[in-house]
Amino acid sequence: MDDRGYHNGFGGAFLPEILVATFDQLDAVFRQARNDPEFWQTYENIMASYSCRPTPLTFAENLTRHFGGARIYIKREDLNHTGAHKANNVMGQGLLVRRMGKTRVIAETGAGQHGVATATMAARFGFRCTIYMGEVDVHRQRPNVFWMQRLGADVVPVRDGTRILKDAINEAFRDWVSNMDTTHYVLGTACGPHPFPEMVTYFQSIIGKEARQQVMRAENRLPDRVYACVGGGSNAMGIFSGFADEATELVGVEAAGRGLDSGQHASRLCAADASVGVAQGYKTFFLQDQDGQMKETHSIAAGLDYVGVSPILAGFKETGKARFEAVTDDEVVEAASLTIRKEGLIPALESAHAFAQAFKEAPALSRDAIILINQSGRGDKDIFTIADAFDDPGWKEFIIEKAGQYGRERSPAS
Amino acid sequence: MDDRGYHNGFGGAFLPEILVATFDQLDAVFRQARNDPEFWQTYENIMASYSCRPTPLTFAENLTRHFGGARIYIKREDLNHTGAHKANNVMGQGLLVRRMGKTRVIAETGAGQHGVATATMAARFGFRCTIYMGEVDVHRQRPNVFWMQRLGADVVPVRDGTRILKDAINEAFRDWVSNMDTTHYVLGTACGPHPFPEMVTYFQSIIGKEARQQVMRAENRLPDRVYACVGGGSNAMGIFSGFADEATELVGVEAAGRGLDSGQHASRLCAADASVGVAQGYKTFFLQDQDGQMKETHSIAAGLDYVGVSPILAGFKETGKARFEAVTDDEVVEAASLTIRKEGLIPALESAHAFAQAFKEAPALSRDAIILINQSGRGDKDIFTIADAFDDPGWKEFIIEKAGQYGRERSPAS
Amino acid sequence: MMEKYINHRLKEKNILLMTHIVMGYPSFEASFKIVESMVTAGVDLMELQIPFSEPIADGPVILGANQKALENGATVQRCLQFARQVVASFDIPFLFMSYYNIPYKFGIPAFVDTMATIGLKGAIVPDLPPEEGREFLTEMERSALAPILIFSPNTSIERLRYLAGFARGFVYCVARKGVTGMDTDFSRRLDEYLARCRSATSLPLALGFGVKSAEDVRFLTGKAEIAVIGTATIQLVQERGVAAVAEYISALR
Amino acid sequence: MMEKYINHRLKEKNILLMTHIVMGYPSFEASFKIVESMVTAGVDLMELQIPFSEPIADGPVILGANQKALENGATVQRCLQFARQVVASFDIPFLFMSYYNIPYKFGIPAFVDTMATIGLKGAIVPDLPPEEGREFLTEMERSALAPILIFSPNTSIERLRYLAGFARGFVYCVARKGVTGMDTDFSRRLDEYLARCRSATSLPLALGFGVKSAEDVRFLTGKAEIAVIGTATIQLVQERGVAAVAEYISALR
Ligand SMILES: Cc1ncc(COP(=O)(O)O)c(C=O)c1O
Ligand SMILES: Cc1ncc(COP(=O)(O)O)c(C=O)c1O
Repeated sequence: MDDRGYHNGFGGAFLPEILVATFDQLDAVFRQARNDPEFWQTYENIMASYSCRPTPLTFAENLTRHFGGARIYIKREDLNHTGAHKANNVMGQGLLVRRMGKTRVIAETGAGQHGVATATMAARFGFRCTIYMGEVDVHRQRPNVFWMQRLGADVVPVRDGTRILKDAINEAFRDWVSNMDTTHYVLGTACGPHPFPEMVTYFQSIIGKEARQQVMRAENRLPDRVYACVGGGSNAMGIFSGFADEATELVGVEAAGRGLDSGQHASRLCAADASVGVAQGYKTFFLQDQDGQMKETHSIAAGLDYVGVSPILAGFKETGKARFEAVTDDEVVEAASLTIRKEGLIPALESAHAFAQAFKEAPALSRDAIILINQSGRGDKDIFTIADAFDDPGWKEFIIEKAGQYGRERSPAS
Repeated sequence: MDDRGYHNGFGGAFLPEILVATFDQLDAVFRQARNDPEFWQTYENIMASYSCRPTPLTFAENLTRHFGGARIYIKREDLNHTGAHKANNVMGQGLLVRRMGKTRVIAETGAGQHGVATATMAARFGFRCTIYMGEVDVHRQRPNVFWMQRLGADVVPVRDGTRILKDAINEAFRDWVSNMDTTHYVLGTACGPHPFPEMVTYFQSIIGKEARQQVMRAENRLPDRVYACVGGGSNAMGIFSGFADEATELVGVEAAGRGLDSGQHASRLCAADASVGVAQGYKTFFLQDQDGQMKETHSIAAGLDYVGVSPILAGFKETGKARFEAVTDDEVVEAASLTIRKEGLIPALESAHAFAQAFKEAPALSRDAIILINQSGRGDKDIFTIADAFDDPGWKEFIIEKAGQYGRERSPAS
Repeated sequence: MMEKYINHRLKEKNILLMTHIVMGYPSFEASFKIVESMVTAGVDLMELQIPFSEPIADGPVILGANQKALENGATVQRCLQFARQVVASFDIPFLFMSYYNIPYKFGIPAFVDTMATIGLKGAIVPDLPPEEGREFLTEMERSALAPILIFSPNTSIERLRYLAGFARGFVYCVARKGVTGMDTDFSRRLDEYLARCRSATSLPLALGFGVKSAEDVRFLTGKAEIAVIGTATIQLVQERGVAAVAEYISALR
Repeated sequence: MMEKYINHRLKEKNILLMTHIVMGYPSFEASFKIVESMVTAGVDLMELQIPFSEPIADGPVILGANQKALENGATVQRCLQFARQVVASFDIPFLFMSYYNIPYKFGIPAFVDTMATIGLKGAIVPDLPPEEGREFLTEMERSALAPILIFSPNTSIERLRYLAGFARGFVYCVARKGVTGMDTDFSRRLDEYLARCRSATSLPLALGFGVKSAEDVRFLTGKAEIAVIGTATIQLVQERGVAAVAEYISALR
């Protein structure tokens, strides 16, 4: 591996020696695929016939009217099979796994979204599959655990560390160092050691490619601003890839959680408590203390609740190639609510971060300005979280009733 | 209204006098739209930019191999916005509502799927929206109630009759006879008084149009058999529309529930306890007693749990233009489970009826036979039902825990 | 036959009263007592509703009565038996009211024959427009029974005339949009509507939906031949029992 | 320096023992006692691990010890203080072991200077391949400290040679795939692997991952210069307390 994937000083591959050969192989296969013109075609075909690519671009007429500013377009990654842009990445990596002749995949998952996507890919490709998931997340995101199991995956609750996403990543690496001969680790976002950030970006760039063509077809010019939420950074890198031009401003939106000063957020590019470090195999901005120990993060959107961030985006931050903002949980719920009522679209809480920032800016833009929001996923997967965010009494009653029913089944005597 | 929509003696418009003028208007606007070549184009455009039409055709390589018989193709209506073919119908009717200059829509819903679709359409078109839903279903399908409310719809629990789908339909009619000047009733399936069966079929025919082209492109010939589940009959009519040729056998699959002899099923075209009658404004096969009183129905799939059936399909039954079969709840759960594991596709329990019947027949067909299954919707909306069907202990624990949390919130003292 | 009866009665009264019961609600015994009270209190015509599981044009009160009657075992046979008893006991015209599926499942000719044998005078089938009712109308004609057709406020004048062509006995004019059991605004607009109905038929006009007080009946006097009281008596029985019916009806006119 | 020490000791012993502790686990007091017992029992070298929140190459036992130590307040400063105390008290070479983020956040030059000042002899950083470790290696060289590089069973011979070019003191040969704390199969394949390692470097070889019994140590005698005991002692402390350490170590060789 000669190119170590540095982007303005961020990235690299800080690997235990045991994994070096595995990464050399992965890097080689990825390069080969990338240079094979047929490979992208195969990838596009599978995404067209198994998921529904190209996903549409929807003009948000009602929101545009509501804000009275820029014309708002929405890229509909929520319509992907399994409900988010995660599908793009996993199906792409699935093709590489097949090329490498491996028969098993593992993945980390936080929200469960990437776990479901990977388990789906594994079912379709016929790979064995193990998903690592922090125990806290297993409890928070039970519906996704249920689906992963139905899909034939082995879901392993990670009881170490803070028992959330980053711990699941560590655990996946521990599996990998034991089983690299048969196993590929399907990393879920544009993070981790090189070549993962580049590889995930490569597969997600299908979003930007399509969106660029679609905006051009609709408006005959490029958008003024493109908004994407930033967890690990894969959906943002995906859509940004289509708009590398100077003309379009790229806006990445992080989770400010309960506020950037609250200590309860997940902003690595906008917050004072983030700094450059090396963990989980790569160098980027991490939420860490002075010693370099990782901090706990918080976001209403489980998929943004991560300590690190794509080294490519960290590079963008340094060079000013993208602007980064952060919005709070409350702003996110409000933006989601408005989008649901005005357009009949239910953005994932992750995606709703991008909407919230766009809504702040749209009114001040002129009526011929064009903005594009990446709806990275659909929110109906989040009903437990969204219902809690809305504090919905009917929902709570339903759950209490349902629990009563299950409780009675368990103790038929009582 | 001159043509009263009879299909081999089934159909008609058995309307209270107060609604006759409303139906005349609807019929006229529908005819007009149908004769306007631009209308279909507008419809296709909205379905392409707001939902993700054309939905893909997926070759089920693993299932094909598993059964060792016919080549199995799946039409992916699950990828539609809101997760089912219901989107096609509601968006189409939305365009007609706009043509009629009405400002409010109402709908019945059983599973909640059509209610969510209608509420979504209303949000997008800017219509006011009321959804009638049997009280029993409100409790069973709470997640969908939650989404409808978020979408701005008024969800009215129907406490009359058996408090399920048919009662919701009656209640919607009662609203309509009071408010027809401003209000359109968005019926959810190819049932009800003329022109609803024809109109819903017209919009759903987009499924068959696409599927025909897609199969031809993939195989250069028509499929031997096409399978669709039959609740009211809209997804079946939709896909069948593309294959009116003699060459293709059309197979409609009903819900045999706990067995056709159990008295707990929803089969109107295969069961001895169904007979021709007139209710809810049209003539068809109903599950009714000797007096003509409607019976209670049962299916594991809430969307198939209905006493009537499309008069067009009743006509097909009489003429032999389609074959009808029924599969039990247990067969359905098994077919869903297999499809999830083998292909990474999660069919709605409704759709899984079509899969179950296809799986019975596929092994006996030759390897060059082609069969097509309509996956009318996605199953992740059904997690409460599916988890119950699988009797998943992890899920139950999760719900009991969640309820405990809600319970504690309610009584902070205890 | 019925028309003649109506005109005859109108010589003694300014307006006739038609009431409505759901057979078997709250029980057949009670139903019989209600009929008895009503006839004694001077009611001129009565609708006997055969309960149906999907009474699409009825509001919550009558809907609830339909369900309750069915739960209590009000089969069609039992209703026919009840009707036989009532017709034999009281000397006013009785009509059947039901949704089309009931006669349809029974068999139209057999149903109409049975009606004739029992001595009913006609039938109201709210979900059967004449376009769908060819067989039913023919059979009714053959048995000299009156099919009661329905006019509505948004029926065009052409269609009023078309409907009138099939009507016998009298025409049932629905006072307003909506289902049974909601309030009606008895105002000038109702006058205009009734005038329109009048212009389309020479048959007597019955007006129903929302009629419930002496005041309502007074308003209608001179404008319609028959005031129809439906939901109001069912509500009365629910609230104050069968015994209250006689007094209520007597006070209406 | 360290290489010399090792060769010197090997004149007295057939094989050296290197042990490992996580500083601050279960407490700094206990850590000190453990070091004391080990040195007294004849251990030849020791790794002092600075706990890190993401110890990616460690198995559950050491991972748990890292977490526990952090929860108990094992800051980097406290660990440096502990190391100072230990180096001053015991006369064997001590090495730091930690993940790269710890020295990186401290500042590489300052970290290496501090190590030298304290009197540590080297450092093992399992997530720092030489390609990423230019600055670190340069600083270590400047301070005459030994960067301990890691060989693994699937490292190619070319890369073994490449790694050897940066190694000082000795080379840490990982016995097998996987993380610390899992069983290792001490067999012929291990011989072949060690022979491969030997062919790439003239430095002494330490073998670690899964070494836990006198039998294992015997197997390694004559094949490697150093047997590394990591997880085993932590497990021992957990199960039988600090007091059991001395006896366990003495019995290994
Ligand atoms: C819908 C959705 N959007 C965004 C994200 C964040 O990931 P990324 O920043 O890699 O796009 C997730 C992660 O689970 C997600 O599920
Ligand atoms: C996914 C799905 N499929 C099928 C049906 C049955 O309706 P139809 O027979 O009209 O297609 C429903 C109804 O809710 C549904 O949700």
